[in-house]
Amino acid sequence: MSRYLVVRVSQGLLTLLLVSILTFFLINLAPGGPSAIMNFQSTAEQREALTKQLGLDKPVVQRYAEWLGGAVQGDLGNSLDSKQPVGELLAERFPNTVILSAATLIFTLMIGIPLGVLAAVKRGSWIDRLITFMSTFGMAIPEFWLGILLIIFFAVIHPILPISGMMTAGSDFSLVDLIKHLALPMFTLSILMLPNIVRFTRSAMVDVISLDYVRTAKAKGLGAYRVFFQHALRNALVPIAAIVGLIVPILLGGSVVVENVFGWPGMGRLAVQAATNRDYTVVMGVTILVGAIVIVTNILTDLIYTVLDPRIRYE
Amino acid sequence: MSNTASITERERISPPSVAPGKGRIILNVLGGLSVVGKASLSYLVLIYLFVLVAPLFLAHSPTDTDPLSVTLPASGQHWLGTDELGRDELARIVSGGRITLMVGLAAMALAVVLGGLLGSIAGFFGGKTEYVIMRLVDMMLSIPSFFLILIEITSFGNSPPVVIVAVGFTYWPQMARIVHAEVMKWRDSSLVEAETTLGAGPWRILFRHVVPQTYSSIIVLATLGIGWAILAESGLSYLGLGIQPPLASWGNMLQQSQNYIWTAPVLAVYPGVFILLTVLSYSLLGEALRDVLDPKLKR
Amino acid sequence: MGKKLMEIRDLKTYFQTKNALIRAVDGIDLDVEEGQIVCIVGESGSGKSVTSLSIMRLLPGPKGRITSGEVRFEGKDLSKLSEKEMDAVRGDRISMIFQEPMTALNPVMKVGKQIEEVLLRHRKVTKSEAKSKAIETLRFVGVPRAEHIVNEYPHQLSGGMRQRVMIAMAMVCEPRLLIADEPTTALDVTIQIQVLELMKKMRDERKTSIILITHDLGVVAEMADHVVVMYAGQVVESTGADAIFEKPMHPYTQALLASIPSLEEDKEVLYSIPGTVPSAGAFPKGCRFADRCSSAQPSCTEEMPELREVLPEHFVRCALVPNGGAA
Amino acid sequence: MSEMLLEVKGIKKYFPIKSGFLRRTTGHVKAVDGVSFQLKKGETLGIVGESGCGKSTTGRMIMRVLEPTEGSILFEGQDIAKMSPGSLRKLRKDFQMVFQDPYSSLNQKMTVRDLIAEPFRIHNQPLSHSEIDGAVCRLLETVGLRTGDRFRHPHEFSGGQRQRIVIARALALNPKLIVADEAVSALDVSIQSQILNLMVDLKREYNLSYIFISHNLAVVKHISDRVGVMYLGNMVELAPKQGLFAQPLHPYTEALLSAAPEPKRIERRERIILQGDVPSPANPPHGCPFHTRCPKAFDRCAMERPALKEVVPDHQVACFLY
Repeated sequence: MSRYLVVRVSQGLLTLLLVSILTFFLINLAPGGPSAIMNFQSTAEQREALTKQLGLDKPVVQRYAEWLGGAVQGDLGNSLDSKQPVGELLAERFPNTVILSAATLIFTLMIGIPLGVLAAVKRGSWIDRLITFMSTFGMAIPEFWLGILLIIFFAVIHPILPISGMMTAGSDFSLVDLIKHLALPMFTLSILMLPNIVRFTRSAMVDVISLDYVRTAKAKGLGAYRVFFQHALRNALVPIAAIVGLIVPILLGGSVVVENVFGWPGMGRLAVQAATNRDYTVVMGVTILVGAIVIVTNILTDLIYTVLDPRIRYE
Repeated sequence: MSNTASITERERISPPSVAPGKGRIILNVLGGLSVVGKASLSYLVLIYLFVLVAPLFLAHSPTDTDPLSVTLPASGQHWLGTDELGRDELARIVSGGRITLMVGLAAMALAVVLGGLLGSIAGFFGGKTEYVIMRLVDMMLSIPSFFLILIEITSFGNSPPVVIVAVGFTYWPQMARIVHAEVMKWRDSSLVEAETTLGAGPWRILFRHVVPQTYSSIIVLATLGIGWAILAESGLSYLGLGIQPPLASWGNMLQQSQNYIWTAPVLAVYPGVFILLTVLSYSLLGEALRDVLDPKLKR
Repeated sequence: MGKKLMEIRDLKTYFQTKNALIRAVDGIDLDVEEGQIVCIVGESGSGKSVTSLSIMRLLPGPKGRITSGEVRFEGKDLSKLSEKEMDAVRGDRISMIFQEPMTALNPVMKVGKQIEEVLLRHRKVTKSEAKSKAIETLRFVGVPRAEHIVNEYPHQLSGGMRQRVMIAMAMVCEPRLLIADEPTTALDVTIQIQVLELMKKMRDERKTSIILITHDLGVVAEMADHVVVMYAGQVVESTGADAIFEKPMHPYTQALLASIPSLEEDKEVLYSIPGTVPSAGAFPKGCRFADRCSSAQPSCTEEMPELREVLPEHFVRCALVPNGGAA
Repeated sequence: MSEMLLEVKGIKKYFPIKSGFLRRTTGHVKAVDGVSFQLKKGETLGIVGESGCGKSTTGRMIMRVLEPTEGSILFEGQDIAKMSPGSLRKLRKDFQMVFQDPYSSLNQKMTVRDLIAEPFRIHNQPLSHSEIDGAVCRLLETVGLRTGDRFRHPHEFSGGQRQRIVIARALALNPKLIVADEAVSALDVSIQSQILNLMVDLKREYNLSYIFISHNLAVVKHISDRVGVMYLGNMVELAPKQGLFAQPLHPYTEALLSAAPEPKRIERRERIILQGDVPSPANPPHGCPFHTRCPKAFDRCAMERPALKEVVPDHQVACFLY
């Protein structure tokens, strides 16, 4: 088991290394440069000096080696724009993204899994068709547009909820204030997440319900309740656990847009700003962090598997 | 003739038929679509026709600004009103639609070709080839798609071709993963063994016999994927990273409209409705196609 | 002649699909005596499996249902019981084993627990009593190291062992009737004979009646006291096992026996039945075997023959077999 | 003595068991562990055994769908075991295969006509469109299908009819050898006899030789001239069918025959019921592979493996009792 973990973690680190190589070379081999340099007002000499100062005149491979050397010691370099260390920027923004994402994840799992199970059990009925159609519909809504509509509704028509930021400027921290600010972004992100969760759960459950051992359990006279919870749902838990691994990337991607719509000061906003300014050290930092989260989630999902399914044993 | 071979198979198979052509098969598939599927397909055909043909008839150019008639409400002159620079909203919707819809199609075409090719090669040949391709896929999948597009846009700018490549390049790993899994199921199948024993070479077996088995999955996934690509493009453009003004796209129209929600909230509605309807139609069409092409999956 | 344990009369199970009404089981009669092994034999599509699922009321989903008929067992009509009452019968009075022992066992539950839960459901026993009973039953079915096996998961056992576990699970409450649906089809011959012997032991020592569903006439010859031959949803011949093999009367039974190669005798050419089974959505009007039957007359396609008692205890559904059976 | 068509000498197939991140080989599944036999022209050799005995793997190696780990396969004197894929491809028209599940061995997207024409196309035979069509129709008639159905797809046919399509394809290139791997096992008994009879007729008509692989003893007995019995990757007995079925020598063959249920109500000779399961081919027992279940095993059986030797004329057995 522990050997498996070591293997899995080293595999994850390898993937992360590949991610960093891909990202770094994509950014640096592309024409143009960071906006800090490409500023139109600066003279050619100024640009050259800045390029030298930032070390951009060195060969790409050497720069990558230097970046990697720093990264393994926890130094992701400095932002080209604000000159702040990237690590510091991430530490500042990351918790905000976690608040938004975790709240959404808990909320949507609590609603989505029962809905998915219900749809699977009532497969073919009008309830199932309604739930399935609603999730198709939910997936088709552009989340930024939904955000704008919510803003119009709650700011222009009925101004009852704040539409931007995490806290009311100038006031002290209060939980109520945070929840009020959280309401709209969380709702928007939930509309993106729910359909995914409902669908994954439904198809996992449908697979299990039609299996032979559920029929065996019925043939034993166990009664509908025990057949459902002890035999069907218990087995469906394995693929349902996989959902978390599948939706975390969707969640992180979705939060980029939502954070920008509602001015939520998280990583997604940071990423877009950095991309706009071609602030590549920050882009690198965000990508590595996000990649690491996804990889860790995948490893955790695999570990949950071993607990839930005795057939899976990692050597 | 021997006694057994001459036993006529009396199973009721209807009288001799002729070989069905490709066109016939397509018609059969489309005819078998559910009502929802047919409605979605009709909407999509209409919207593509609309954005392609409408400019020939529209009175206004999507780029002509008019400082004297900004954010006008809908009227006989401007059917959907005008935007913050006085441009005709309908003309903008049409020209933005062209970009958005084409980006969606082209990006998916790229993803299908790249993902289908690499996925089927990995799935069929196995071994080191498979290992390398699938590690690459894993890596791509461990960066959430939106961040991947961000990186690509950061690197190569945001002209429409780059946006197409960026979006398509992000979707190919998903395509490759599905095709890989599908093709792998056939790797040790008796279908492959049967063709091998007849003397067919590996490439012939792969492309003539195995890949066609995955067409239904690819078609369904691609249909759903076009919707996803449209969403991705509009999201990017909304963030100011995709299609840049003065070119219109449904996404960047929404970005500008957000600044005018107090004065002209209706501008934020039109492009969104079109995106929603289009993506929804692609999803419903995809699901309807799946029911026809792969009835096993219908539950 | 023994006491009747189960009497099935005119059982019909239809499946409604989008395009057709599938008459999977179309009016069958079947009696099971106490301590008797009744074999239902037929090819795929004959309705033999649907019969067993109908008795147990385990038909899949809303599509399939018992349209008419009755299944009398211990004074009750099973087809009329509520779901709750039926649950009290399943696993306790009647139990069932299936073809695929791999998929029929819950993969994430220990073998012992799967046996114990039957006891806990139907008997007033403590957990430890249930456990020792489970171990005892596993020993009875010939599972070595039973006290270890109870703590293992199904995937850790071989195919033959899994089927023994299924049998242990089915007999732990000492049911009056065991329904076995192709229990040995997935097993190798040397394992098959072990399982068949075990089922005989169960009948001999526990007096359990068995309905054994199979396509294999060899298994029938090995096991049966009474044989019911099914074709296209109907019983075509029903009689004692010796009579079926020594003087089969229905042309289908005769053809079936003539078409199997044998280990004991050399057949130069096998008889082959032309054509295929008619589809259950579109049965012909007359005898369902008529268009494959070598002795069919024009009248056979006109009218459906009745299942008649042509000799004492020998029922045949064929218009061409005269009463007395000397055809 | 007639001409030799196929000579199999000591073929083995070891599948590596890989585990861990680096996919290191940690052991081998010895699916086939040294099997030899010969097949004369016009002869039918049956191979029987239970699941996992290596009978299918043996068939697949002869077809070179699998590459043997060791040993040689001489087809008309040419060793196909080590032949390159390119030169092998030209030779393939001489030996064809019929599979257990005709549904999955046929490309469902193609019409029957295209499926049967495929062998001609693969081997670049210079035939015109109508010549191919004529050949397809002739083949369909030969296997008892209606030529009018040639534009249909496989899913429109019943199981037995699909197996006829597979046979038609195999016949297209006039092969000398057909390996049938559980060719009738998935079929209902009434259909099974149709296909068996067809194969017997075709053998006569086309001068074929068969290797007929099945777990069903009665079927093998019916169709074969000689029969080989396999257990755990080894050929344990090989003899003309009369000898083998009337007087089996190997204790395993004896047990297998006595376990097979006969569709007859007769008092049988005493039944031998083997205990336990077949050992895993990943970890086969030392010595004779059967000694762990053999009712007649003695000390030597656990020590060394008996070789297949002729103890009665033409009757070979691998057992220390003889």
